[in-house]
Amino acid sequence: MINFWIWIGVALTLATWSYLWKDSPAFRWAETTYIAAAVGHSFIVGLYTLRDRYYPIMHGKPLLIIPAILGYFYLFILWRRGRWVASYPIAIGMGVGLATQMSGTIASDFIGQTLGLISEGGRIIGATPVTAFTNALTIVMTLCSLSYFIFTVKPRGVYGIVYKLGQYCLMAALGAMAGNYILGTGLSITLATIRRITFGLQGYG
Amino acid sequence: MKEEVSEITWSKLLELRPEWLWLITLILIIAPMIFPIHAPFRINESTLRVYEFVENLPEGSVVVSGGAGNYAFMYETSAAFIAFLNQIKNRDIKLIIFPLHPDSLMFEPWAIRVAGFDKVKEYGKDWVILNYIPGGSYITLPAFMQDIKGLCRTDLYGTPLDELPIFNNVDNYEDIDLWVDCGANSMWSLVRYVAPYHVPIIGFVHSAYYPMFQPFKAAGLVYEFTNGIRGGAEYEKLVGYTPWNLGTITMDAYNLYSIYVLILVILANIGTQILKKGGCV
Amino acid sequence: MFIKGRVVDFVVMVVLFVATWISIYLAHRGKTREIRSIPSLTAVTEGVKRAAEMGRPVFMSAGFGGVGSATTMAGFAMLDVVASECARLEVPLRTTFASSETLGAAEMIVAEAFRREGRPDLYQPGKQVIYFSGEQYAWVAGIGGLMARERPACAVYMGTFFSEALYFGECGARVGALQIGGTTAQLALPLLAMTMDYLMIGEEIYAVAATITKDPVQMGSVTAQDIGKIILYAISVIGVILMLAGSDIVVKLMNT
Amino acid sequence: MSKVLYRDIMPYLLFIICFIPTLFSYYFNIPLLSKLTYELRGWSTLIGVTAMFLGLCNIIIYNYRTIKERKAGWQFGVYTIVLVFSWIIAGLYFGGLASPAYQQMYIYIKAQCWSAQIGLLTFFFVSAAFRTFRAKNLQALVLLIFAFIPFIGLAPWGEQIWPGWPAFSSWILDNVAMAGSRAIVIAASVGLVVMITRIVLRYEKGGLVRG
Repeated sequence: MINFWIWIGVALTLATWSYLWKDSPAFRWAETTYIAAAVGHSFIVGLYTLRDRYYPIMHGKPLLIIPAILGYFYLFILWRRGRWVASYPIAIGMGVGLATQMSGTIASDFIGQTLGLISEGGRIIGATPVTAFTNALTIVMTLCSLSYFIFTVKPRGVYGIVYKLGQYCLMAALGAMAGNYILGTGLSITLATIRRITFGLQGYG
Repeated sequence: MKEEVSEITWSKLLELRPEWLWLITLILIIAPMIFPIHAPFRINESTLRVYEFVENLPEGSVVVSGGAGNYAFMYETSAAFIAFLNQIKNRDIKLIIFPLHPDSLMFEPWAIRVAGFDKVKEYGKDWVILNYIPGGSYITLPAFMQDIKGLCRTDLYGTPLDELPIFNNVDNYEDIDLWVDCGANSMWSLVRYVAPYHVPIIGFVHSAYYPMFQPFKAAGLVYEFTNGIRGGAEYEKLVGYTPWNLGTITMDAYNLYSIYVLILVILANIGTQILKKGGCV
Repeated sequence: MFIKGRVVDFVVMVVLFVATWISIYLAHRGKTREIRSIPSLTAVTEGVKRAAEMGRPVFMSAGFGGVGSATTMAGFAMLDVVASECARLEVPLRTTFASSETLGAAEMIVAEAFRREGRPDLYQPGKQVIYFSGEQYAWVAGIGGLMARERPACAVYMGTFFSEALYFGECGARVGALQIGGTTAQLALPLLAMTMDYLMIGEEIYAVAATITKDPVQMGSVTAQDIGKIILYAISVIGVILMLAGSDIVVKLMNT
Repeated sequence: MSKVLYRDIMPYLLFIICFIPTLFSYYFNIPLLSKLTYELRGWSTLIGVTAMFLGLCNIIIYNYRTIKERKAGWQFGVYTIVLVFSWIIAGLYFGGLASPAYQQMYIYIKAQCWSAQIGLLTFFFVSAAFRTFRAKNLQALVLLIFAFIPFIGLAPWGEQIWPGWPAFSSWILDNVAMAGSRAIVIAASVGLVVMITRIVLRYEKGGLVRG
């Protein structure tokens, strides 16, 4: 029995990788299988979650009936004249989500990162030459990069030089992140995919 | 004339269809599986600390494997996790699996099978898998730390926890000696809701998250992390052979793959410079 | 009344809010500053025109984020622009979203854009906006197949992306699409930098509509963004100088 | 008039009613507000989960249209619809996520597809590196040089040719890359706040359109 499943896995893997040669019915089979499986799985998880979420309606929290109904308003999108009804659930999702994101972003990104930048200034005087240089470099590079994002000032004169430097700093940062990423996740997963098949064929897993 | 020919060759090379590059890549990936090179690599300080911590756990300790969010099937971290299972499998260490995401219900039993853990250990006595409890980790984790039986009531297969011998001496955070997390995105909630109870945490995390999580270690909230698949390979080397052995294979492939990419980029740059001189680009 | 440590947060929020309001108000009265050109932004309209000439569809994605994410909102603003252009030039539009919530909002945006351009007949639910499940890589696989089969002439990516940015970039490059990408996600930016023809880095995606539409609201809010950054610049420089002088008053102040 | 009320004003008011308490409960210590926010979070989660029905409808409509218009590969439309429903029925029949049969299905179909798909990234990296890392101008040269420092630092042979390479690459990541990404993050946070303000002031629609 276990081998039957393994062979399905082998077929799906080969079909997916056939995309590298060209788009073929085999890839389309793997693609639609994956999409259907993902939709089915998330639907099952969703059903179980809904069961747990609907439970309090009958047990002490009758107000939850409002979002329970509002959720189904999404389906009005499919009806041309009643499409506007769907903006009610969207409004709730947007309101809660955007407010959470706004307060969180100000705290962590605006205040937190600025504080990080400033506190690096405290590690220059009295530190070892290497640390002092590192921190000074980081501060200068951050400020230069930041100037790239000012839109309403024409890059001329001294500001023009800072702006140009900022571009190079951003390129260096993006390059370093890309280089760090190339040897990251992808390769180990490709290997694991093959490994799991060979492993399964040996009778494990 | 000769220069023109070389320019044509170079421009052909630069326009090479990616399919050929991908074919060579596939060969380079499969080759080390068949002919393992076992290229040398050094063992990082953090992996060594993880290994020694687990090695020094007293007999009869209780380990909780909690976390493993929806990234659980990212195999980058599972090499280290399986090596960890191999390390504890021949010792009297109890394992409680507490999934924080529905997908880890699929991952953890699989990892247990691959490590051969279930063949050595007895279910219910030495290890147990609990059910996934919806509601978000900000509710379930504090409840779990306070009262395990009160939160979970049954295991994954519906057996009441009181009937399982493993829970005779395990009630709350005081009985947990180590918390391991295979995955990445659950670390934020672990730091917030598990670390305050002074339970040591070890994380098998992605290399992308490894630098991001260093502040947690510095603050003493987490004991140690392993760094992605590289950490997995180092762990495997420390534990010895594991049946899965993904990390070691990956290190070989890393060598070939990185040299290959380096050669490609050097070729591409030589070509670009030659064509630039010829005025083609 | 204030939660400890969140006073400055609140002040920052209020300052940015008021700055935005005032600059939009001033922009309505004609008081705007000129915006430096961002080449990637004009490329969008060029791309749609190119698709119309080649008779191939336009692909647009606003990423993996949910409906409560501002990056997705920036993507929606872009979707509005792209959908109107497509409706005007009768170019087929394909757009996909990874969450069913954003899918709903996207359907509404596309429907309204088509209605506004006088082509409500071209819009049908499930035709322009396609759902390939909420799982990240199933969605990506669907897009990979869609790209290979429909061969879009122009592909626009704006919103939250992760490692799939590379996947899209390579699929698009293979079918010869003009690719324009922008995101604020740190994970996806280097990958977009590797594969896109035009790249919008971070904040540029919030200024996108300004240079395309030139309407006072957008121009005013770009001014407000700059005011915010100049304040921040000033705080940082003063803070660092004071730090060098041995005083951490700015850090203490910001922690209140 | 009533049309405008129901279609434009009411959704906007609902948005504000959800937005203001959630935002203010972060800054102010008012028990009523935090209780309200807690409830609203639960509401929005519930609505988000319920939206899956729309996703299901959309995927059926899309495939139904493919079948009806007999587009190329319409057979796959039939296959998708059948597989979605049989997956759901099988999952419920087997008894949900915990059942071993369902776990088999999950691991050998869904997880296998997942890892095969994400494995394609390995290949795409090669072609993207080949295409992009060409020093056409000074900016591309900077990108190239800085990409290869961490790249070699991560490869196991990097530390064999120079033992200091891993430390050097992590220095680059911790400082150069961090400086750039910090600038991106700070600037983006300003843009984000302005964007949300625009939606709150109703200068921008976001998702709140009439359709």
